[in-house]
Amino acid sequence: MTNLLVWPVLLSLAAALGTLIAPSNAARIATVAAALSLWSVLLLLSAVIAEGPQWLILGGWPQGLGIALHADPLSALFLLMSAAVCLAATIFARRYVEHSRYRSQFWPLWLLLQTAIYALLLAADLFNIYVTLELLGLSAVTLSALGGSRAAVQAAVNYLILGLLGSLLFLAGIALIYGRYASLDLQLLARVVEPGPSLWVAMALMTAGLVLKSALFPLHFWLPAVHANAPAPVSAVLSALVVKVAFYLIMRLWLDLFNPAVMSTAADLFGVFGALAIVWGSWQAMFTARLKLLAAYSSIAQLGYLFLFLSLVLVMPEGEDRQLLLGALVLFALSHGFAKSALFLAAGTVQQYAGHDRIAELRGVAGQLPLTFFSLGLAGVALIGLPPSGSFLAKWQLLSTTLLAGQWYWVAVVVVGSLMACVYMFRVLSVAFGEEGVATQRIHSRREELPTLALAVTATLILGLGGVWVWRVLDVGAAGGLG
Amino acid sequence: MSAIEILPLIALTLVILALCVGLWPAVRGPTLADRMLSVQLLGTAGVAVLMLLAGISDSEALIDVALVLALLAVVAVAALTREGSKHG
Amino acid sequence: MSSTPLLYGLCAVALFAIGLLGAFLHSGLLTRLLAVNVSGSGVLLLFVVLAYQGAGQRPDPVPHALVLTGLVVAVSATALALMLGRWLQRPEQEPEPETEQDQE
Amino acid sequence: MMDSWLFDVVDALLALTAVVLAAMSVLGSDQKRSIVLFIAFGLLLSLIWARLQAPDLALAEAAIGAGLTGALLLSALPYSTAEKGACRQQRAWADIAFNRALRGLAATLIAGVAIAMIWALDDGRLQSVPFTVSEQVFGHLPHSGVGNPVTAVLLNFRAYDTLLELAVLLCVALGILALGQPSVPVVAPGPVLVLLVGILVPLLVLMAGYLLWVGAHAPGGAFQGGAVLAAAGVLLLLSGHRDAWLPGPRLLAAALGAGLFLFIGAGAAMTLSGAVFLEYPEGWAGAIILLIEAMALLSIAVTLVLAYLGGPPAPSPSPPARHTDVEGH
Amino acid sequence: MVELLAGVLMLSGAVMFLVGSIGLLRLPDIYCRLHALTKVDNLGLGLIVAGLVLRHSDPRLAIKMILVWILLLASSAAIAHLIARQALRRESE
Repeated sequence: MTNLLVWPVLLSLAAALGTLIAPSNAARIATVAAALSLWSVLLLLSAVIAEGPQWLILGGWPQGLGIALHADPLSALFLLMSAAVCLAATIFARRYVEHSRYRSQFWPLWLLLQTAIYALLLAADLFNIYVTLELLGLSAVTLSALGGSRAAVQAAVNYLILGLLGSLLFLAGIALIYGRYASLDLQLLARVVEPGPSLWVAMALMTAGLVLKSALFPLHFWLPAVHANAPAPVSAVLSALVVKVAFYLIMRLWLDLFNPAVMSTAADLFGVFGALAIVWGSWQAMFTARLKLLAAYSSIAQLGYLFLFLSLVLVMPEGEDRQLLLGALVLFALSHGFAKSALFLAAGTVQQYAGHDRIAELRGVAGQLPLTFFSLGLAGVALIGLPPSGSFLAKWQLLSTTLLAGQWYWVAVVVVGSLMACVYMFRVLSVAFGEEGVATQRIHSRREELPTLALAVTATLILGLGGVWVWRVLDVGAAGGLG
Repeated sequence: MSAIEILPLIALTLVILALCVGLWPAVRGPTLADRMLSVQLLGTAGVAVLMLLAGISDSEALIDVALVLALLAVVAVAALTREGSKHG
Repeated sequence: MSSTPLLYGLCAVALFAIGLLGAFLHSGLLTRLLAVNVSGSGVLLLFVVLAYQGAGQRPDPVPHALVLTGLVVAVSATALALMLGRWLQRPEQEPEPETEQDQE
Repeated sequence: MMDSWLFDVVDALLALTAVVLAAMSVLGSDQKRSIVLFIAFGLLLSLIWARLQAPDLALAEAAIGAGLTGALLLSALPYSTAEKGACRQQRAWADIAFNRALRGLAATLIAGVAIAMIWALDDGRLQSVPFTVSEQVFGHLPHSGVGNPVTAVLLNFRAYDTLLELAVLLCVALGILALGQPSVPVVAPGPVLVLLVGILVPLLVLMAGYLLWVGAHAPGGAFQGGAVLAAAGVLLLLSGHRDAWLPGPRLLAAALGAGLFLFIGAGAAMTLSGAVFLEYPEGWAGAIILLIEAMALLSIAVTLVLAYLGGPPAPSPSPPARHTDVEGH
Repeated sequence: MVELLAGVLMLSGAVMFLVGSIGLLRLPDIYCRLHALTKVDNLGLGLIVAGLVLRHSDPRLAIKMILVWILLLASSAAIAHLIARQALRRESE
């Protein structure tokens, strides 16, 4: 029992209140809170590495009565990514929203979004997950509407309705589970669930709700408009974290709670739709006209990889191979989180600088924003999956696993997807590094490009070189899980 | 059970029946006033249902619910008349 | 054994399905919102039915608390959606609030 | 008498009417009718909660579902009439056919989901479950500081959910403050409405306080009280007060954050002495819960009034007297 | 005996409601309906409250129930006025 588990949530929530009361210092409060959250997550991670999974039952009540929080290596790694991305995006946002008319509401909402992300990753109680999902959804919707354009608000409305439907499906699943097992605590439930109509239907409903929220093809249709029209730091967090947190939940539930009822057909469905998402998302990204839309479509494709990974992990027997592939999955998710947020921040800088983000008209911009485009290139390396990025290691693991199993069709999908990613990334870079220059609109501050660079470097170099560490951390909890 | 004891229950059933019948104008209309009248009946009948339920199951809390319903039904109807007039 | 849970259980599932269907069939914000709310009421009713232990027995308080939370969440989400809907309905002539270009 | 067949008739009537109302409200195309039917549906639901022995919920639904949501939806009506025209576009034949097929598919799928849910519910409660939360709640109720089990769950056992729920409310309030524009009433209120409001508002405020206080040991609590208080605000708005007594931005922010602030403060205070977050000191739980609830009530009420208003309150509130003289025609 | 009287009061109250809602369907115009409805409703609820008060001798509950009735009397009169006003305005246009 350690209160360390609530710190990330509490810090963000308290900071949200602080920014509400003291709007003039909001940016500073938010930065400090994000840094402190990162620090507390690091402490938590080290506790997890040293002592194994951490538990806390709030209010000091017995298990099942109080709400449990839980951190194991899997959630701790996702927390670390979230905290790091949030810190970078917060620093970036300071300049970005400085003159926005919404800034006095932006900061509390921004911190509420972080609260929701941390709370969701720590939750170990089904209904608590529902509440955090709603907080996540509503804060994300409001923030994306702050883009302020008609397109942004329209997209936000669609996002809201679909998000509500997703949560409802999830809640209906909770009702079925509570009706049968009379508990909401994930650990207690994992001990008693057994295959049967209740579990199957609950599984289907909850997964459907989460799939809608994590924008798996063909339920991705709401995503591009939202991510492309939100303010850039918001897009970064939406793409890198919000969607992925929903994926994390699917993974968590299928690996732990639903484990006794997993059928290979269901798992294969994830794989098939994941593969379709890879191809379709990359295809759209290759031909879209705007940089932020490109990033959004690329997210759909990258989420496809995650589902492909998951489907393979699910059907594997327990053992070292499964652990290896699970590590690859996590590594891929982390690299994508860093790379995609870098890409969106870079797009935001470009948009502010050039006044638009139409790719065809960005000729020569790279010359004036070298640092941003360097970051963009690095992020591209990770998105394509070239060495030395973290996603290269992950894809490598994926390929070797599928090849050994003789599943050449997955190999084909991964190769084609990577080639398409090459095309869409180089399309941007080749235009931007072109000859003609555009008129400089304003003097640019290098400082606001630094968070972007930091994220891109993390995705490509740190995760690439330190990828082994991810596997090692995950091994700590290999025996653990929820059961 | 005695015939006397069942009288409140019969009353409850009748009020609910009245409530269901009284909903028809809300469905049919044609004017907003018809629909509002129907909602108004629903509010009053709802209060009656709550009171009878409170009496039958000896639950004081349901009288509080009736009180809140009596207070709040006004809000909906008042909003209806006000908003309806925006178009009228 | 009374048929109360059975009746309301069926009612709950029916409401859930009707709401889902409505949300799919409609394209207008207001009607979709109503549909989502109906669907949500169905799920909440399901919880209350699960809490019901029969006449004279005290019901399980946990689902009641969950439903209360769900109700408040539903009304807040509805409020947010209506506000955004009203935003979209505003006449265009007001200075386009804030595209990212003028955030410099 | 509790299991007379007449109760079955009552249940059947209530359940059937609820389904019919919902279907007509959701599947109809006349928006005004849909809203009225939805209000009726909310009223009916509150009766159903009462019938299912959930008076806490009946209270909340009577306040929120029957009163506030209806008013909220109605306040949105002016725009939705225009919306209808936008959807009616010329469509190609193939498009229509595709749409039909899609709709049929969706209807089948949803019917399948409904049947699957009934199949799953038919499973019933697992008999071998070694623990049920319900027993735990009643077992620990004496230590919770309150006598009403629902309040105990909401503000003590599962207080963290409620904390996050207040965050949800704050999030919505912030969205409304950022993007909303207050709606201005078009028609002036008549003298009867003004009189009614004059009587009802004090009663509603009283009722809110009563619900807050009674929530400790009987059905009631912050949410129900907050919704009732918000109804008072909505009535004020309806009768021409443009700000519903909402304070200026600074105080407004404070009121919105008050519930969360106290919650976090009370929850974290004891961690200094080694307790777990949200663990209340022995003997103080009742008082702390009441205090948190009072602040939460305020935050909830302010958020709901903001939602009805649709935007930040106008900076210079005009006295309602100005409106009454428009009334002549 | 008191029980029986209470039951009969409640029953007649319920019948009043039924009459009211049938009137809502059958009466020719909105003003008639309005008039009938409010009268019948209030009377019906009054009878039911009277029956309940007779059955439960607890004075606190009795006061509460009578309070609900008075409140409903006042608000339904006001609402009737609002609805009539709304209907009038609709007609005059």
